[in-house]
Amino acid sequence: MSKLSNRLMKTSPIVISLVSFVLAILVSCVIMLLCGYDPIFAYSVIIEGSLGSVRSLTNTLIQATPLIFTGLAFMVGKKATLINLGVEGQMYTGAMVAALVGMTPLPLPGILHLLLALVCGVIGGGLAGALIGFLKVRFGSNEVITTTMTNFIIINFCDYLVNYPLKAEGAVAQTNKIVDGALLGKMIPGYQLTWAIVIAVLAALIVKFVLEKTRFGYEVRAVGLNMKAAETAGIKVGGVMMKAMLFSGALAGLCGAVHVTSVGKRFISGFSPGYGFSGISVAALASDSPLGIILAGIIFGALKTGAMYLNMMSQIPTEFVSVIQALVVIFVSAPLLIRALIGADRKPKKGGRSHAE
Amino acid sequence: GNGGKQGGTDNNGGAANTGDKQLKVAIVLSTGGLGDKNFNDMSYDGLTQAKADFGIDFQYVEPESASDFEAGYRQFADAGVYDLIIGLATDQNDALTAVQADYPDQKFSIIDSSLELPNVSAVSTKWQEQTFLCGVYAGLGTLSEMPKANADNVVGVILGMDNPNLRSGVVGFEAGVKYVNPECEVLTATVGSFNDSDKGKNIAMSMYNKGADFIQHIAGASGLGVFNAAKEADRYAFGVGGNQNAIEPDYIPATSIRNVNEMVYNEVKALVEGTWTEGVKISGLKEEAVGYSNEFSNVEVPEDIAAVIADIKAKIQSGELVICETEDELDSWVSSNQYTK
Amino acid sequence: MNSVEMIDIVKQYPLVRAVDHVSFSLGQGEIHSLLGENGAGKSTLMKILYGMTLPDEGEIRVNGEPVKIKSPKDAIRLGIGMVHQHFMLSPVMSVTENIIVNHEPRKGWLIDEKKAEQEIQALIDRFHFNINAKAKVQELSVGEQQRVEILKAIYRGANILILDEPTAVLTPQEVEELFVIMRNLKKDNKSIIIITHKLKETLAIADRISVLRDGKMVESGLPLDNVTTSDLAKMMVGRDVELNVRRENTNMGEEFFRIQDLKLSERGVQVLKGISLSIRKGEILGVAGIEGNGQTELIEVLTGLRKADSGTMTMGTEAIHGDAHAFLKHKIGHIPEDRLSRGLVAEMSIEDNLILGYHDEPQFLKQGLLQKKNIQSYAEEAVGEYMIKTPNAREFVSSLSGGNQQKVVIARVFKQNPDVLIVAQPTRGVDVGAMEYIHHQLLRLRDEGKAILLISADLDEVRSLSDRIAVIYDGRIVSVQQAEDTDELSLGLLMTGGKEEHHEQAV
Amino acid sequence: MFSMSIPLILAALGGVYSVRSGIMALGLESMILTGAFTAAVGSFYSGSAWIGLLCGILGGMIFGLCHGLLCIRYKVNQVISGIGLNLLATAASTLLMQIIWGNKGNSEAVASVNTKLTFLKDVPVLGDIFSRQSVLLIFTILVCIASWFILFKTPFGLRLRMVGENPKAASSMGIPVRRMKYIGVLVCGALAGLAGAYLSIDSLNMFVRDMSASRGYIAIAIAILSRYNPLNVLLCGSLFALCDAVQIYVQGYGIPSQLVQMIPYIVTLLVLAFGVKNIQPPAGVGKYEDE
Ligand SMILES: Nc1ncnc2c1ncn2[C@@H]1O[C@H](COP(=O)(O)OP(=O)(O)OP(=O)(O)O)[C@@H](O)[C@H]1O
Ligand SMILES: Nc1ncnc2c1ncn2[C@@H]1O[C@H](COP(=O)(O)OP(=O)(O)OP(=O)(O)O)[C@@H](O)[C@H]1O
Ligand SMILES: [Mg+2]
Ligand SMILES: [Mg+2]
Repeated sequence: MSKLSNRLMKTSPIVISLVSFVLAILVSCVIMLLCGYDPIFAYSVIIEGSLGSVRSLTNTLIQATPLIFTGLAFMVGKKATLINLGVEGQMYTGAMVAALVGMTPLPLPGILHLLLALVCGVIGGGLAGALIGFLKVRFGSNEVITTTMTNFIIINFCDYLVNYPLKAEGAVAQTNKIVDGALLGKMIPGYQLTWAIVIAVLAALIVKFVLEKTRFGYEVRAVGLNMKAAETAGIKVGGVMMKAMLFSGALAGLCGAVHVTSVGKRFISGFSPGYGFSGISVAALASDSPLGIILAGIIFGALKTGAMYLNMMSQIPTEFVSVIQALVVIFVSAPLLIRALIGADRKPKKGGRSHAE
Repeated sequence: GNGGKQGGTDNNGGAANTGDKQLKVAIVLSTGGLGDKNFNDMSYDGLTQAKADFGIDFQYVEPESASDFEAGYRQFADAGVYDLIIGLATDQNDALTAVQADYPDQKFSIIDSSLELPNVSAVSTKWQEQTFLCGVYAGLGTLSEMPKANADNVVGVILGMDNPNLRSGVVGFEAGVKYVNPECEVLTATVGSFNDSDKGKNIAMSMYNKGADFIQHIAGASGLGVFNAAKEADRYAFGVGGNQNAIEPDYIPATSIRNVNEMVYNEVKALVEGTWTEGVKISGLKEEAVGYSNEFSNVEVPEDIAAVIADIKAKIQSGELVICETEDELDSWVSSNQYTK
Repeated sequence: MNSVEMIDIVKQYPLVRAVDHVSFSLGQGEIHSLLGENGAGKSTLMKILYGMTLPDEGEIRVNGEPVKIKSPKDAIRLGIGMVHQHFMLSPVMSVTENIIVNHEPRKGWLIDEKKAEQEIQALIDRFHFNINAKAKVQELSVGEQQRVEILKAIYRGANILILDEPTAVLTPQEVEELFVIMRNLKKDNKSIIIITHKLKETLAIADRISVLRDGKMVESGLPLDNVTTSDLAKMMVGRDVELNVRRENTNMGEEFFRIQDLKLSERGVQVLKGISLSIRKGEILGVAGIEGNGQTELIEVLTGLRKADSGTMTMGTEAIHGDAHAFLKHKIGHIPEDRLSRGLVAEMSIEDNLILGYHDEPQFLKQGLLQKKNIQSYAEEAVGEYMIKTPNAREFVSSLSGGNQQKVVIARVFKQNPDVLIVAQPTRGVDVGAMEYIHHQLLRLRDEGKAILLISADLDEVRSLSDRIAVIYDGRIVSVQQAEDTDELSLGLLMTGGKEEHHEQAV
Repeated sequence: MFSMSIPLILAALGGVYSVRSGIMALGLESMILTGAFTAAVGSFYSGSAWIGLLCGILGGMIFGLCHGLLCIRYKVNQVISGIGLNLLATAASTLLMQIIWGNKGNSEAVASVNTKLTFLKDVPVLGDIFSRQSVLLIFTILVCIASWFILFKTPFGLRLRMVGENPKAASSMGIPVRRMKYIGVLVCGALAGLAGAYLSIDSLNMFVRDMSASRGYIAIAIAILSRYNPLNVLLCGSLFALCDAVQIYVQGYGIPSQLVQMIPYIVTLLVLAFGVKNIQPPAGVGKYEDE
């Protein structure tokens, strides 16, 4: 018995993620049935719409791209005990800075111009993140408030910029277009997909490497798990937190920069449907593993693309897909609930070491 | 109103019917999606009407943000079965431009935009003409004997979000007010959200407390709070978009109408009748596409005001009066344009 | 009739069977000492009795009645009270609040604060605990917090009292006071279980003993007649243990680590009032004192965790300053007094903990990259060398028993071969076997010529290891003497500020 | 201004109960939104605004309970649970609105509480301001004061705080830790639900999609800023609403609205950086009694 339960405890994260995903889908089937819709039809449409053709596959990857970035950004903060709800604002900063650089005609070859825009976006996002870290370290300001507040401030400020000083000709609140050379190239002609997804995957690999293999990663873990012990061991806790926030913000900034240089082609007011917050769900589904985040991003991207297709093909409200997403997040983060539901919960629970993170 | 959406796209049945040459139309809605009782709902109603009248089939997609427009267009264009793809509003210009290049043979219509592209029909509307007549109404009403008006010469406009489009609605309203009542003070404020009805209400209340008696909202669902405030303060508020007068018929004297449904309907009609052409078409007060409506309102328009409104409407339709478009032009426009019988 | 009987109890954790078919009985009005090495399962067994952990199998009887104890609430109702090895207090709440919670005197709907405070103060006075009932727990020293823990159980009027290592942080005098209380309680026909690693104490207070080894009961309810400490140690460890490790020092070198006139204020109160000490190479200088007299702050200053307001520290001829990292780089090793809060990252692996603070040594880190292989083999080596009881070095430190956790800290620091060692409470809560080991290691380092500052509340430890002993009282060093010249009584008096400061001699 | 503070204060107070019991309250947004929705539904079907109010409270409590079950029983990371529930509430309320009213934007008009403090009309000076306020204002103030007594002066409050500070210690004192936490999140849900109900059927007479409009997040900020003290909540909530009122007042003086709208957030940030520093949540937040 005990051996069995041990094995369940150990192998769980992936299995649990899978099981909870399936469970979320089953539960939403039930809800759909209750609302009088045909779930099998709905899911076949979603799958077709997200994976069924090159077009839908590329759309899925386009949707996945920002989610991977923001998932990574949130996760990096969390590792250092910081709940970075400011990913959205940091992403806006990165997007705005990158758009500014990108739309300014510079005597540079396109690729360098693009690189410069991305780097500036990363710096912009990173600084926005570091500001949170600074307030935390210097004044002990709780990051949940500071990020919430800076989100409002940054988003409003960007909105101001695109409505007044940086507004492009015309009736839309947006900046001028980024010069053609500084846009990310398309991966397949005729499709919207750009190299952005590759950058996202690279970012995930880099994050994985940094967290597992470097001194910074080690210090982040120590600080995240026991700040006092880290301090005693000569680790500069404040510095590590600042760096973690800088890193997290930089990833968010990269998200924004990549977005404006690919899908957006310019900074458009309200370009984000809350990518920053979706990142939290993505990180949750991936149980904070960088590679998992790629997969989770793609899964959520597929759901979103599928939702649009569902929207096209049927009467079923797209909110169903949001319900599925929410259920996935909740179930995935509740391995104990899953165990209880699938009955693997016979014995252990009390005192059992919680699953390795 | 709407609500009768269930009769819209009947997917399962639709698939069976496609044997004959049923026309297929697709629409990429604006962000905010269905249920906004405005742009999106009205477009939907237009298509529903077209479906009933011409037996077309239509499908729609509700993008979550501006980032999803292009994907929406491409999904439809790629399917290759749609005779016309309709888009809404200038913020889709970029997406449409990108997609049109890849699908040069696909017909597109875009409502409320003046995008010039091959095979694209753009129906351009004028915000300033939409709100102007309600502005006139407010300018005259605020000093009138209307039961809920007061002696202060103050009116207001409330925006959902501050963006260039909605600002030209403000300009139109303010121009209307000052055209007939140059001394009138026009308060403006922004909610910062299209869904924050409570804040909309609070802002409206503070305007009413400052002496305003007519408020034009351009604030989506936040505007519902404005109506509520009108009721509570016993003042007036104008609707916007679809006819909203029935929501609070005793407090909403009129709506600054925009007949998006008709514009959409007309595009489909042109398609059916084979008269669809590319190019920019203007849809303003003259075309009766935007303007003033007091249908369904219980508020009685004083006869003199009604007469003036009718008179001004005629002037605009005849081209005698051209309304300014931006804040910068407003002051000089007002000083050079004053209403005289 | 026995007041408690635990029959055939089993508790399986995912990787260890902490309690393996154990039966245990506690007589009415007796003081029963539970012995065992670190990780033997003592705390687990007691937590089962107190309802904090549920057993997988077995039966419990209280006063002859079979009972189900599913939560501490059940235990409290049955008259069982427990003082935990790891404190169960809320630092931001007052002493009174911590004690009365869930047992509050009321005045209508509200807490009768006045009455509560009076009751608690009376209790404090009765046991001569000398703490302020209104003080926040975070303002108290560890020893004082321990007393609050004891008060919690007594306040609830427990008939059966479990004390899990209550003396680990008390001075000899305090221990004696506690024993007086325990004897009084015993007279009231209360039954007491005490867990302690100090065998002398066991002999002094217990009526019977039970010994756990590896989760199994190896001696059950043995009366304490003609038993010596060495016998006890042998029962626990299963072999002979050398309890008095004192070895003569032959290798004392020149003066090496020197601190001069350190002063530190905290919230306007001076906590270090000009401390000067110096340690030679190959010398252990013991600092004895009751918690709360500046030890914690002294340690923090000496390890770079805090900056002194004034004063200097020198190693050889070199002045040292900077932060904790700089101190570590100066080869000043630090064994923190509280392993769980300062010493270890419980949710990291043993491996990762073994390099904590030294993770930037070239051995573990090249160009900013951690050298996994080196770290692994280093950890395996350390686990073997320091006999850390664990299935493997990738386990979380949180799964180790207290003693083994301490070994991880010791191994980490000792293996890095520091020149100066600041050692605080190195054997707190560590079993005799491990204690012997740690003591040997300390002496080995001393003989290798390290300068060691040993801060401990355990007078026996200080006396048996140190070459010289300083006594700290109220932020001052009130005496420094050769270890041979000291006796327990006079040290105890100095520690409580009892004697005039005629011994003072700046070194 | 007062009316704007009501939902913020109620929700923030809910947050205080939740955090004091050791459960982070990032799900406040979902509780407000659900409260707003169920209140409208209740009022719609019963025709009575008071039943609607009750439904709003219950709706908030249901989400409170979900958050509780997830965090307490299933040990879900509290941030994730909160965010997940926020997602769920937005999606589910829109969906149900579509099903009940055939519209995703807003509900039909329903009975509204809308009772003002008219009896204060004759009080000089204050009467003029207060008689136009909702009765919920008085309730809100009273609840804050009562909560202060409950948290700091009653046995229940002491136990709740102990659970939040150190669940293991609380458990070892025989306090039913889980039950206390459930009470914490349920009270939180009830108050946040009431805040939502205020939005939908007191301030307005219908449910509007996403009408909580980030109030949950601001309420969390207020709860933290108040150091989880109900009296401070009253103060900070009013301060925030005051800034918002100033913001509205300043609009229309030629400064772009986006800049003006930043005022409340900047003030909060400044207060945080230079006013109340180093706010520590209860030490036991996110911890369990049996680890
Ligand atoms: N994104 C949105 N979400 C909700 N409501 C909106 C949104 N954009 C505009 N509205 C509201 O729609 C109503 C009608 O305005 P309309 O839809 O014509 O404006 P619009 O969407 O800005 O279109 P355009 O940009 O082409 O002028 C207004 O009340 C406006 O506040
Ligand atoms: N929560 C837990 N999860 C997993 N293993 C545990 C847990 N608690 C204790 N153990 C293991 O159970 C065994 C017994 O631990 P226990 O704390 O009872 O030892 P102890 O005799 O009290 O030791 P010490 O003297 O060091 O306090 C140890 O091997 C320990 O690692
Ligand atoms: Mg007037
Ligand atoms: Mg123990």
